[in-house]
Amino acid sequence: MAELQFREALRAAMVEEMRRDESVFIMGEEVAEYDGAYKVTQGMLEEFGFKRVIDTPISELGFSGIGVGAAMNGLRPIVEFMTFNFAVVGIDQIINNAAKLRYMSGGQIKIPIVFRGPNASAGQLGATHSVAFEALYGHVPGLKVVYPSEPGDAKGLLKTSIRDDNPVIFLESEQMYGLKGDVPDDDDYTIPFGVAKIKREGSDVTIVAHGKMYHVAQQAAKELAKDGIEAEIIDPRTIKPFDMKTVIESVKKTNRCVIVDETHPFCGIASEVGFQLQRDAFDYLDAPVQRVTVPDVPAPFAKNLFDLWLPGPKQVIEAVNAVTYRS
Amino acid sequence: MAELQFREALRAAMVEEMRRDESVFIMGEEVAEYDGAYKVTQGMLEEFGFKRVIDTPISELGFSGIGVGAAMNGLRPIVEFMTFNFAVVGIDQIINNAAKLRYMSGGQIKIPIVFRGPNASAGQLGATHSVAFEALYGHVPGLKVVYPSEPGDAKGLLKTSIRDDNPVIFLESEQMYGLKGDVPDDDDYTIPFGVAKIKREGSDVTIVAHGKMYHVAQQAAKELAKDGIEAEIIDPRTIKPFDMKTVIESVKKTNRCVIVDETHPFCGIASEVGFQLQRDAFDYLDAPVQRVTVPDVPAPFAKNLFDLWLPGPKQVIEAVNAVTYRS
Amino acid sequence: MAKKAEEKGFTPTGVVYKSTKLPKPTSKTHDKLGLKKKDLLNLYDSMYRQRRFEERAAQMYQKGKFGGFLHLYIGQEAISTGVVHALNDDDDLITAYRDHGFALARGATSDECMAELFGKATGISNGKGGSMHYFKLEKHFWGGHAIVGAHIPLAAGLAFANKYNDSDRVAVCFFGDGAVDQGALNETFNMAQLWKLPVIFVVENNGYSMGTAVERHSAGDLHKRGDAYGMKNDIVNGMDVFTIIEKFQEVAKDVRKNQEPWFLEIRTYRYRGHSMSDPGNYRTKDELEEFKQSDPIERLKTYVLDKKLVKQEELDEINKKIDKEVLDAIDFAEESDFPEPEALFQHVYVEDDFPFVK
Amino acid sequence: MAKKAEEKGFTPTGVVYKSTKLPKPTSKTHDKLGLKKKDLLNLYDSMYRQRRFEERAAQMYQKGKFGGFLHLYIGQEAISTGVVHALNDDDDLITAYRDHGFALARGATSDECMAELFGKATGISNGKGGSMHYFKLEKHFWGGHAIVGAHIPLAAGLAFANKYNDSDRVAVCFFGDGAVDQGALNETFNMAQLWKLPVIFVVENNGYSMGTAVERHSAGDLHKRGDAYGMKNDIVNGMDVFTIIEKFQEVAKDVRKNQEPWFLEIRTYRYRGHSMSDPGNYRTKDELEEFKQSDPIERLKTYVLDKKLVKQEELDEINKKIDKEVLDAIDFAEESDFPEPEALFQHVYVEDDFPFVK
Ligand SMILES: Cc1ncc(C[n+]2csc(CCOP(=O)(O)OP(=O)(O)O)c2C)c(N)n1
Ligand SMILES: Cc1ncc(C[n+]2csc(CCOP(=O)(O)OP(=O)(O)O)c2C)c(N)n1
Ligand SMILES: [Mg+2]
Ligand SMILES: [Mg+2]
Repeated sequence: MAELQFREALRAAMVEEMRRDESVFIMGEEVAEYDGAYKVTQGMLEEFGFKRVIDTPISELGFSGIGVGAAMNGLRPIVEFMTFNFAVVGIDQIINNAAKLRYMSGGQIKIPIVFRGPNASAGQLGATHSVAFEALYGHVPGLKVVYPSEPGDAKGLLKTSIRDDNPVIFLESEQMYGLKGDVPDDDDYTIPFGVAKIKREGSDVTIVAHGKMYHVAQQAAKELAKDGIEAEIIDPRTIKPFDMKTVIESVKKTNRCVIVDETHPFCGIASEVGFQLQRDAFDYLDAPVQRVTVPDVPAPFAKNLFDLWLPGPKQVIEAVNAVTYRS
Repeated sequence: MAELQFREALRAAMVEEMRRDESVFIMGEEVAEYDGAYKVTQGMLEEFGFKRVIDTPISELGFSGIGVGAAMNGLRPIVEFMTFNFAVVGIDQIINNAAKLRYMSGGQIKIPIVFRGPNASAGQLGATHSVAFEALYGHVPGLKVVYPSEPGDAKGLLKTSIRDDNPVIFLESEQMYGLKGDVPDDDDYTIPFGVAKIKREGSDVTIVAHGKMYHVAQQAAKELAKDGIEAEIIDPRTIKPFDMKTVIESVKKTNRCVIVDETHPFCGIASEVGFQLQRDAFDYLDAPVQRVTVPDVPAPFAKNLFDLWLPGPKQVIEAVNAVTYRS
Repeated sequence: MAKKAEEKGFTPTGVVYKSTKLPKPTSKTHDKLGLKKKDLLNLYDSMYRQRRFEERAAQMYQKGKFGGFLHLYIGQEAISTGVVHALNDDDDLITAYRDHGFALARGATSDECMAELFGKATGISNGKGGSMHYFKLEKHFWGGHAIVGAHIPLAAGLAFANKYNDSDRVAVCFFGDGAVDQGALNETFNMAQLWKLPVIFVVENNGYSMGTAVERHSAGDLHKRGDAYGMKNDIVNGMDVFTIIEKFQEVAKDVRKNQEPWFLEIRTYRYRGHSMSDPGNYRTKDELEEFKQSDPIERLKTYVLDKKLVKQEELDEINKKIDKEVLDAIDFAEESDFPEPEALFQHVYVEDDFPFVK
Repeated sequence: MAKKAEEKGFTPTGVVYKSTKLPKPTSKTHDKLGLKKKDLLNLYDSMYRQRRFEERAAQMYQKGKFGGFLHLYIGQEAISTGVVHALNDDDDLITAYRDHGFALARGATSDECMAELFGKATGISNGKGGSMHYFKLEKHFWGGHAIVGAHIPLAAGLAFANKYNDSDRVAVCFFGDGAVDQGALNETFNMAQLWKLPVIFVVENNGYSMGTAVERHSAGDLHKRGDAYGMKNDIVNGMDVFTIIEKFQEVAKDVRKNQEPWFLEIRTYRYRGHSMSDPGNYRTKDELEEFKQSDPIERLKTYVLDKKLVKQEELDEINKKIDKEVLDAIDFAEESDFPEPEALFQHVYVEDDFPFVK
């Protein structure tokens, strides 16, 4: 167990897997000579050379597709997007090719590929650079979607992703790359998909929160505890598959639920979790499920507006007050 | 009032608006000389000439962006996609440019553009040709999303879309182009966005269904009526804005709701409607809201599998049975 | 119907476009190309099988035996046949949705191809892909792709893996003239050239992208799209199987040796409409008739008969064999079972127990 | 750090790349270009404003006065300045995220530009866009676009509308060398040429896409991307404002008259890192110094002083005026209000009462 930054944990996962398996390689913009726009791939060119650590042109459609083709033909690519906002120009290769080719070929094709990079907002970068994409990718059958919130989970889940024989969307956060946490050294430390983790126990309300919003939930829970409200925080860790079982078990105990989610509200992650909860735990809900999301507007630049836009502990507390009828 | 096919109603809307306003034009693959892949634009080249009815190369990214640029600069483009499945290669122009430029420019830019074409499945066309995109576009702030189910609505809503000063995603169905219905002749027949229509009254259960699924709901309702169950069918007609008020009013009466939706289940339209219902009509629900959607898998080709994949009256009836506790 | 081109506007219309012009075929004889009698018979066999298969498929479609789209390759068979002859069996082929010809040329059976059209479990993609999505990986045939242009990066990816693994395999990617306008092509060309990938890009310029003549959708000669990247390129006659063989032997050799891409524009013609629903009003009968004069099957037939390399009876024998093979394939398809209902949830992921959302 | 290029692999690395080579500047003198003393002073004024504005902006950024990204245009000012001089005021300009220079050259005030960086309501985009998203429609400046390559089709769309409306306006689209690899460029080039749109596409080849030297990301000379479509194209020296003026006068005239696109590759250099966080390890100090020798501001200064067209004091006067203007702009920005909270929901749609989902 070592204390590592989030970016170091990701790097450890990749480096270990690349040592283990010659067919794993990484490509993306500035991943090699520049050592990564956010230094996730630092030193990897040095160790693995420019056959396996590849700088690409700004051609997301092209290199995503080359990745898919290489995966079909026996390799295990890791494709880094500088952010998932830029993957939008290449998204056809992900949702039409990576996600569907196995199905359309009647199971002949296998596409072991990981698309990874920063997701969601990273401060004042404006509307085109701030979108959280997990609802969009989660909507598409054929993909698995991961969004870890802590370095340890990041390492274990990225190793699982690289070893997985399906296309995996692995979402990170620019703002969390420096976050430190305990990370197992174990070369075979993998975390299974679809297993949520109860990261805080509590009996008064269930808060479901993933990625960056997990930390917002933790802050809110601390505040709430001062008030005598004990929140149970569940980090689903993977968006697809999504571990509803753990959420439902918790709600059976707390009878209340708030979902904190950086996707936009309409057809977002919170909608899905809330829908399933009312359907599958109807009789256990003492209050309607509430959601805390970014609003139904693009991300603004101005600091004051951005702070209003991004969910914070305050909104989570308000939502908890609503479900506990304290407001 | 005339009886027109769905495609004729769409054409009438476009032709009338093009006569009315010189700045309206249409472009897309095969819209001009070929008279439209599905004959929606038949005869329009003849009437308006090749300045205003424009065949494009297969360059969805390019011509979507040219449309957005032309709209910024004073025109009112109608961009036809041969299907919305092909718009995926051009989607960056829609979700990053069309949807966000007004916001990022602090309100300086206005983008009156309509992107229209067939959406969702059209029989055995395989996984890449069968996706329903309303959840994806609905998720993106800055867009309006329309998906009419009948020729009359199609005409009125398309006219509203063309006159709207925002980017509008207008979804149609290949399989409904031949469908006939009453269509007002009125040159100024517009239908406001965000106003659902109760298309069948009933007191036992509310069924929310749009686009092609609206017709499945009607079939199911007929069957259910034989059994003494009277379903109220609400066609939201526009996905964004979505008229939840009408849905909630209905549920206050029926206390039960089923959503029929051709998008995939995870973060689909049904998730959103169901989420909002439990949140805003919690005390009126006598049973959990149920959804009927395509499964969480890509569309298969084989006829028997496809028939299993696409929701039909049978699944709707089962869901109604569930919410009425008859199963 | 259409207005005059002189009127002010954008994509001009109403003009009779000469869609495509054939360059000269090779003047080399079969022996110069190393073709034995057996080879000539095989080439004929392959082309005739593709033709006959599709004629019958069209009949079955018109009878309503199966649904979906059906795009026929008829007229273009010299390309699939010549390429398969010129390349090694483990070179990787990938094409668009007009894919029956390539699958058959690469050794897929009429049975499995027909069964796929019928959506049967015995189909080449287990009934899950349909006409546009044939796949046969064991023959290094990678599909069957229906989003125009979207398989071009995949081809470069196949080549990337071949180079990464030090394999001697070459990847060949076919697409229509319409696909040339997709940005995917350019992004891929740039990387293929930068990274020196062993891939041959081939546009089958059959004069039309659906109803749009090539000069109405693409500015400049198609093969020149390679020039921008310094990619070697050329124009080839696609109605003559010898020409195809000659060119692909040469180009494949170069690619294999130098590990560098090529771009070929093959001029050809499709006799039928874009798909079964297309009446083809955008072209003249004369144009169609003119191209039929250079029919690749007739051309080979005339060659081998004129040169007395093969007897008429030998060709008749092949025809008979294939006619029966295709009729049997229809029976096979009709009698085969549909996929089991469970197949709906199979092949989405590699796992069979993926917890799908309900 | 990096491995040798001889090792087997894909994008080579570890080589000192000469990122870009300047073609010769024009030999024409100012009077041949029709430039009066007033014009020369204006050109100097414009370039110096851009330079000074950005130097101060960088200071403020480092002081933590505002957030987001900040990409400086320093070194490239001859381009924005020359183009604005050569074109009509109602010609339409659009560029990428390195956009301060163009906005200022087109007459945006230092106040509104600085306030935007600070995210204030008085900013050029009302504080909603930030550094990368400046817009000033009344000056026909269309932004400020941060998805690489995605504004290229928009430019063609602006030109499309100009042609549709029989306006005499020309659209000019600037983008970096990195954007040349986006398929959006090719799709747009094809349509612009087919439809004969009055648009000038301009790649500002400053040698690097972030840390990637141009020959490591693009195969072939950039301007050749126009050849594929038969689009007129050329290479231009971007460190000399006279050269820019000469070339754009000529090209704009041609485009206006013939209603046909052009593609120009302008060779230039950015002195600073890609953005504020970039230490620029991928290039040598020598290279940077070499380019600074051709600094566009110094060059113009030397020219006007050597030719005794302008006195040193006159230039000093301009410097002083602008130094103060920019300092005042900082005060203006600091003192301006943030947008009202309601602004969060404004400008998503044209309606103010859109029923947003909660
Ligand atoms: C991205 C995309 N846009 C549009 C279509 C619809 N479409 C299918 S084939 C086709 C024409 C393609 O013509 P070409 O590339 O010349 O191939 P050919 O049919 O001649 O073999 C079109 C427009 C599609 N499948 N994908
Ligand atoms: C589609 C997309 N991919 C990646 C990025 C991240 N990015 C922003 S600028 C840039 C480099 C662009 O370089 P160039 O086009 O040469 O312009 P310059 O910075 O030199 O002005 C990159 C990779 C982006 N904004 N959009
Ligand atoms: Mg074609
Ligand atoms: Mg650059």
